[in-house]
Amino acid sequence: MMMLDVQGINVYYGAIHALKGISFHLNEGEIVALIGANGAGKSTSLSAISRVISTRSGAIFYKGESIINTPPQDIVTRRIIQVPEGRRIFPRMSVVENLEMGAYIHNDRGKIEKNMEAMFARFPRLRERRKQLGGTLSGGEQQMLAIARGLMAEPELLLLDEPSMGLAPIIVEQIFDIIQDINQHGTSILLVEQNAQMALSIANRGYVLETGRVVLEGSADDLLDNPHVQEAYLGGGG
Amino acid sequence: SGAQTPAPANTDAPVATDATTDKATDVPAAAGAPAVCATDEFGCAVIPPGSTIKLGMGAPMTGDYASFGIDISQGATIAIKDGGELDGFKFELVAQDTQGAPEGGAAVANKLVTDPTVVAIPGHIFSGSTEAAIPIYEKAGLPMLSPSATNPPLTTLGSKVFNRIAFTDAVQGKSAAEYLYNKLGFRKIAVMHDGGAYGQGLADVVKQEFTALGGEVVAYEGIEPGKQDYTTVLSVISSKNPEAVYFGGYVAEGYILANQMKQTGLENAVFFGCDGTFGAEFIEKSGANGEGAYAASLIPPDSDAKAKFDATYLADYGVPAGSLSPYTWSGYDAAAALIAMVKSVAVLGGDGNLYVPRGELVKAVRNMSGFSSITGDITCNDVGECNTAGPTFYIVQNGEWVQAPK
Amino acid sequence: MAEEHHKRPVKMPQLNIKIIRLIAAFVVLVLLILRIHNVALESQLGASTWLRLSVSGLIIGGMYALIAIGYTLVYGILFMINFAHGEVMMIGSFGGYFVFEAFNAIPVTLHDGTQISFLNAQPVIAILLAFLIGMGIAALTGYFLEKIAYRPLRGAPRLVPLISAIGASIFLQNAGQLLFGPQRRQYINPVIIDRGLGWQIPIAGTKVLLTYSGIFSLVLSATLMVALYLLVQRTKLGRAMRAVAQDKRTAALMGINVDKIISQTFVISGALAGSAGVMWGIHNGLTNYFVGFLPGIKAFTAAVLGGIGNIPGAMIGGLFLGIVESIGPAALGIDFQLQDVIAFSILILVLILRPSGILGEALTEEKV
Amino acid sequence: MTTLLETRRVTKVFGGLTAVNKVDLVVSQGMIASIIGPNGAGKTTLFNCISGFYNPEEGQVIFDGKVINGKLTDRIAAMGISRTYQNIRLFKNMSAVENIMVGFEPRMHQGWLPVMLRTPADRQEEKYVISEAIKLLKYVGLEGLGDNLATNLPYGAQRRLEIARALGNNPKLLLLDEPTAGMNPQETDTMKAFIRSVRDDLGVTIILIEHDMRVVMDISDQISVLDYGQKIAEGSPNEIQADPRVIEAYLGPGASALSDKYRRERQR
Amino acid sequence: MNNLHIQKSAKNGLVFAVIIIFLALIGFTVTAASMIQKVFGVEVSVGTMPKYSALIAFLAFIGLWNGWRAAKQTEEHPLQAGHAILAGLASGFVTGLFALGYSLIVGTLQSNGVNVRVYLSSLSPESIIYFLFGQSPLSGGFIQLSLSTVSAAFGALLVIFWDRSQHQFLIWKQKLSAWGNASWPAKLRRNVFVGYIAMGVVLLLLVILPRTWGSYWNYVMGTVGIYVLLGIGLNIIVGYSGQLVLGYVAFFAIGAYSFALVTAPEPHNLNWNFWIAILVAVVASAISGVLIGLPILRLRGDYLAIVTLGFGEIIRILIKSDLLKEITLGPRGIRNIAGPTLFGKSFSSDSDFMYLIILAVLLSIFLARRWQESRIGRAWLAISQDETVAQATGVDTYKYKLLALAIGAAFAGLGGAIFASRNQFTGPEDHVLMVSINVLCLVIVGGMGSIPGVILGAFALKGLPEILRELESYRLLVFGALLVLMMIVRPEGLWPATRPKYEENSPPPVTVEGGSR
Ligand SMILES: Nc1ncnc2c1ncn2[C@@H]1O[C@H](COP(=O)(O)OP(=O)(O)OP(=O)(O)O)[C@@H](O)[C@H]1O
Ligand SMILES: Nc1ncnc2c1ncn2[C@@H]1O[C@H](COP(=O)(O)OP(=O)(O)OP(=O)(O)O)[C@@H](O)[C@H]1O
Ligand SMILES: [Mg+2]
Ligand SMILES: [Mg+2]
Repeated sequence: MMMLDVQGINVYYGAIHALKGISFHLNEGEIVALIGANGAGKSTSLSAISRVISTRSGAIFYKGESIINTPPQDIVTRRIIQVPEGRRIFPRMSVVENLEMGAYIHNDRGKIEKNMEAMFARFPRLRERRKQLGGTLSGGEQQMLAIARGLMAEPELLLLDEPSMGLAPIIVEQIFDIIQDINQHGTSILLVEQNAQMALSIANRGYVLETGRVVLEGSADDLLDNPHVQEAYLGGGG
Repeated sequence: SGAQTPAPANTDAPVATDATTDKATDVPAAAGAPAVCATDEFGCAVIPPGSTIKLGMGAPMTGDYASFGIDISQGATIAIKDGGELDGFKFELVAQDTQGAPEGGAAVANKLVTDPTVVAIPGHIFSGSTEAAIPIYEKAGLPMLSPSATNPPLTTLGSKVFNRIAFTDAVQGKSAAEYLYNKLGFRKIAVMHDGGAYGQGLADVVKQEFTALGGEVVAYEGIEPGKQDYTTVLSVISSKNPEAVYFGGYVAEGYILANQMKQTGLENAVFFGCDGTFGAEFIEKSGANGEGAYAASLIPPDSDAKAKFDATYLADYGVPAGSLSPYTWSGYDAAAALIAMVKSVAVLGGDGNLYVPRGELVKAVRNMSGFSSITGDITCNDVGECNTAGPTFYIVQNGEWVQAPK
Repeated sequence: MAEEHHKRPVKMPQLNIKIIRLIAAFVVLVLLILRIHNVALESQLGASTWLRLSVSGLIIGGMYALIAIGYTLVYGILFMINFAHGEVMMIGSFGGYFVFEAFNAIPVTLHDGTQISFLNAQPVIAILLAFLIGMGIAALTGYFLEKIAYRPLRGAPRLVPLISAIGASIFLQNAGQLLFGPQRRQYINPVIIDRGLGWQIPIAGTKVLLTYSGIFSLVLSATLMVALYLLVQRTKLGRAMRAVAQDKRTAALMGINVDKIISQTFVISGALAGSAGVMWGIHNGLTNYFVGFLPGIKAFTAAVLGGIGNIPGAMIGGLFLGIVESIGPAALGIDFQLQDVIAFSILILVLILRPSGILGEALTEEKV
Repeated sequence: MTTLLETRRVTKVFGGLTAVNKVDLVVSQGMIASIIGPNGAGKTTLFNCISGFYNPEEGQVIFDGKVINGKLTDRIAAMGISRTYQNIRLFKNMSAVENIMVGFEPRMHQGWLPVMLRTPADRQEEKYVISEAIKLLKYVGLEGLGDNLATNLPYGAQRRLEIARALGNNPKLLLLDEPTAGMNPQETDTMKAFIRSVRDDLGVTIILIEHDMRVVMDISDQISVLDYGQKIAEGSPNEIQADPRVIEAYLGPGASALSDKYRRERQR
Repeated sequence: MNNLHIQKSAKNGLVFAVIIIFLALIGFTVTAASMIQKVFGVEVSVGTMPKYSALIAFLAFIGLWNGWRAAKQTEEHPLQAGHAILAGLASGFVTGLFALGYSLIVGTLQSNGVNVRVYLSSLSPESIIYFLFGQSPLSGGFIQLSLSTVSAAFGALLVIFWDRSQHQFLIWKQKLSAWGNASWPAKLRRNVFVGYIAMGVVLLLLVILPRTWGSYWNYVMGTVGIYVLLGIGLNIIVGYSGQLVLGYVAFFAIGAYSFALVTAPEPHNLNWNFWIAILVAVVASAISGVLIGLPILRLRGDYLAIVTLGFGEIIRILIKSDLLKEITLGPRGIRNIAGPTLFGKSFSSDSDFMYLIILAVLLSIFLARRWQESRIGRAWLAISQDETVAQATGVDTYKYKLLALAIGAAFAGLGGAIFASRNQFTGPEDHVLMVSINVLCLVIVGGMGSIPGVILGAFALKGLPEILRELESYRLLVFGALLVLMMIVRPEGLWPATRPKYEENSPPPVTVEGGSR
């Protein structure tokens, strides 16, 4: 079933035409990767889905309903959760408080506690640092916190923006393990990555964006084997 | 009143235009202009039929001193209403905002002199604003009669146009010091002021005169007006045990001090104010704490003129006399006196225009004598002090201002 | 913008500068102590005077603190100085004034046949209502202020909302003058908090009057401050406010309605200002359109002194400023006219030593 | 080869955390030296100690034979150390050329008076700086974009502009903090070549922080590995790749190996 | 047209109800009506109210606006006439209902002999009666109701016409701009001589005007000029180097007082020459800028703002304090301050001062531009955008910040000296916080960092209040509202700054709208 359907959206930053009629979709239970060069419009696409930036035209459907006029806070209550680029942890809140912010839309204390336990179980490192302020965590810890914070909202669709950026290779490995695991527990995932190799290797399908347009789409394996993708995004097949 | 000079019906003499003055006083060589306009130092103001004779005032209408400006200008407006008409011409008050600052005073003066139908200035309010305005009116030949600019040197500048009915700080301060020393027999007083030109001026004189008389000023403190808690400074003064606290400033701070003296160990010291702190508002807002306080005034508290004015003010503006700022009455008087002077010199021209010889008016105001007003008779001396009589002192007894023993 | 701010940039203090500063601070401190010592010895200010000074400083400081919290709250979220905050306080103070005025006009006959006003028959209700109404209309003013003057400027360069705030401040002040007239209006307090009444505390032979209204103000401001602190630290709304303060966009991604939270912040900050306004009226016995200006500036100073954006900082800053203002001139033997000179000099001194205020962000070096 | 930069037991503490712990580092003239290590290992902090943002609690930073710790950042820049930042820090509302011209600041000498009088010396200096800045702009491949505000440039261009600005003061040592972060492999290769050319063409010594092993292993003459603030290994790319401690703490099984793992898993 | 639309219209109506009632409460309705009457050439006679037709015109204007806004809110494309009119009617009706309610309350109170004025001081009996068109509260209220409803409907109609004609209008606009870009206007614009001629015309005007427009305008424009001077100075500190200074008046005061003290006969009787005194004032201010800058320039942003605000207050309080009374004459101020002389001849007429001010402004513009367009300006700008990085890039931030403060202070000193000399008097009341705030406002209203902006801003901030004098006691109220409006409509300022171009033959740069960061 088609869960998310983005149809021809246009986004402008002032005079900059960032998205030029992009269309893509995501089926329930899938991992879909968006790859592309810097400034191709990947993050912008995610933000457009989250409605934190406005689209000038085009349509976005979630489970068959248009969400183009839904304000961001209501997108979240519909369980579309974005883990933004650059982590964006609340720097002057502790790890626990950050996680609680993730569960802002929920009111059931018991369930929040339970979810938090689950996060700590998944990221033991965070349990160690539970009292520490978000701003003083290292990059990797912040990234874990960002993902955990997103999961606290119990997403049905998770929008992940470059979860591996600036992370040590060994952490990248862990993060990708976790993404797969989340997906196997029933969350659909829209994944934006520079590390196309890794992204496509865990994704079902993928889209290639270039300067605000979708230039290629297909199953992950097809894309991995595509010569254009190999040359431009996989570092010459390395 | 009426025209002093008979209006010659048809004088052919062209009217001189003074090159040094502004357009405001340029008089067109009209057939109806009376002869006096040709000889007048500043020429004539020409009021065409249908226009009003304007009095211009510069006053703080906004900002923290707005209540002074608004009250005084409204007082003057009542005088305008009472002033009636002159040969079918009505009077009008043009009150412009100076925000109480010299800069604003100069701007307003410059604005007012461009209006040829403005003939006299019952203002300005506040000495700084007045001082900046004097040279401008001097050039244009507009007589001033300030209700409230009390800074002593203003009349020593050699200005022809500046006069005032407010009495100066020097006169008041000296009599206050003498009253405190001789009449009340105090030897140790504290002197306070609000840091303004008026309040501090007074306080300085009192301090100097009181010391000269042989008394001791145990504390001399300025306060920042607009605050509403002065217990700290009073506490410190109280530790010096003065017999009286003299305060130069306005009623708004005056009654706060009188109130807070009772909380700070100054229960037994006498609060001695000035004409700025005189008024029903003081009693109303200090209540029992104000009992036994002194103030100075020009205004006979029970005169009919004042009662009439107070009633009119309440009816017109909804503000009871007790809440009015000091000088409101002087505002009335200044306007009333100027209207009388205008009436005494204006000439109705043959062409139906009203001619007000400016130089004549300036002289008339300076020579004013025995004009009776709410605040007493107005008689100007040769430098423009129109109220050279000393103040009367009042004391609060049983919730009323009564005249203190002379 | 948010990120640029929460890492409050503080330049790397170099060792030599540090030492020079320390020495300078030490010298100033020694001079101050010597001066205070001398003055205290010379003047005959008794213990009672010092007590009076401290109490009055605390009361004023409490009110500064209440207003300062409003500044800090808004600053923390929008990084803008809400210059019109003092005017919001003025409007609140008129709210209380009219309640007292109305209640004073309603006569009540007691059992024994004496006629008193409703104000004195039911002072508690009157006071409660005065605060409710004062806080209510101030909150409303805050709400519309944000909606009209600040919301359209979200995302504009930092100084633009400041100018808008100045415009709003001028507007509100003049609206106050036009509506209620330029004259001061006397606050008719219920007798139980009359400004002349209070506890007489005997000290060193004389008595010090602790007025009920003063103590009432002090207790009320302390209560409000604690309540606010708990609100911000412990409740979901408080957490949401902090989140919005730190990163608006991410806050939206958590499901927070950012506009609503900002509105609510202005409502709370307005209500605090309103309560300070009523208190100011009760304590000082009067109000007029200009009553917000000076406390506004002072409270802003207090907020900065404590470390702007920091709620406990605003409290401490307010109390500190109040006490410095009232004790300073006496302790240094300086004319009271120079009260504000002392207050501002202390401010400068404190900021030179602690460039981000008393409780400002612990001085970490900026991460680049 | 002569030593250009040396850190001796440099230590930086934040509260209870020792971010950089007694780090000794020697970088010779003309080298490309890399610093790698897990997130939060203290790499950026070490950069901050070298460029003068932080004054280390202990130890010395010696540049060109002079101790420079404790000096203000502008003095250190004037001595010939330039840097870029992990999160791009350009002067956003200045044009690209102007950004570079600010980089020339340590090399300019006209004070407020000559500027006011616009003396010939001042004019000449200004002319020189403009032409040099445009040359640099061309060098980093931004020709034609010079009058754009920095904030309007694409990400990759901003990174290169930052380097151009850093080159403005004719540095001897250039510190690059994750210059390829957020770039795709193709862009990364371009940047790699560019970094190498800066060293080769301009003779600038470079210290590089990177997480992308394809960059680090290809162009480094020397790699130092930090972990928990301490230097745990140092050597040539081959030595580091083989070091078990580095593999355990940092490298893991390696990117390509990983994606193969996932691929296999999915195909099962 | 659904419930939501009705709700929106009602909300709009509520907003206008608040506006109307507020205007009535502060008595602005009367002033506005008299102004309308004056525009039509009928003076309002003293002590009477303007004609009712003027009130109707004013209320109708507000009603039109009300309907306009309501109709626009339907956000339909294309606009449906029925919906728009309905929205206008609904909104107008809601407003009218509230006006009716207000009329009933106030009118009844009034006719029962309650003096409303005791509580709401602008609400005179005459103005209440006037608002009710001289009728009973009920019928007066109904007139209000119908007036509001009908005019709002017309407002909606206007929107429809506008909507219909907008397309045509756009075409015309495009044609016009196409023509402007293609034919002779474009050539003219590109021709350098046109620039010179324009500059010449401006200069000529500057020479001629002071002689012709009388002392009042000389005074007002002189004030504007002095504020341009101050604005250029503060612009260097705030606009270029990015340091928020709220106590700029301190330097103004130091300039004015040092000038006054060395020229005036009292209190020191120094009677120095005007030109030397100006120099003294400028140098004294610049030095004070450096002295205050030395300890506090480490502070950033709002901390610096509040410290400088404090400094401004300290200077003002000290000037009027007893402590310095011997030196500054305390609150009385200093009088008889010297005017300019040249070769023993005095040049103190208002037009002479105007020329002096124009010269000073031209000089300061020249200097400010020199600095701005040099390495110093670049360094300032870099500091203002990222001080930490600027320093690490090699900019001696401390030195440049001090320089900015010293230059800014020097300009303020020059302004203060001219100010004192022109008024021949200066007192503490001239140096209040509002001066700093005004100068800051004009810098930002004009467009931070831009010199033409400063000039426009000075006209807006100091010229506008003079123009608004017609509004009497509503002057500052309207001014405050306009200030907010200006910021909302043009947050980047009236004439925003642009960056110079260095790269020749480069393609036109991409620009981003708005000044947002
Ligand atoms: N806030 C903004 N203001 C102006 N332009 C922007 C803004 N954010 C993004 N852009 C522009 O929009 C385009 C798309 O940006 P976006 O961030 O979506 O790219 P991306 O594919 O996520 O790139 P990256 O790999 O760098 O994250 C780019 O040209 C970028 O410069
Ligand atoms: N200004 C600071 N205040 C407090 N702690 C800090 C500060 N700067 C850095 N740290 C801490 O010091 C440690 C080292 O940080 P640093 O930025 O040097 O790491 P890094 O090696 O650059 O990591 P990454 O690869 O993620 O950029 C981290 O734990 C970080 O949280
Ligand atoms: Mg992105
Ligand atoms: Mg780092």
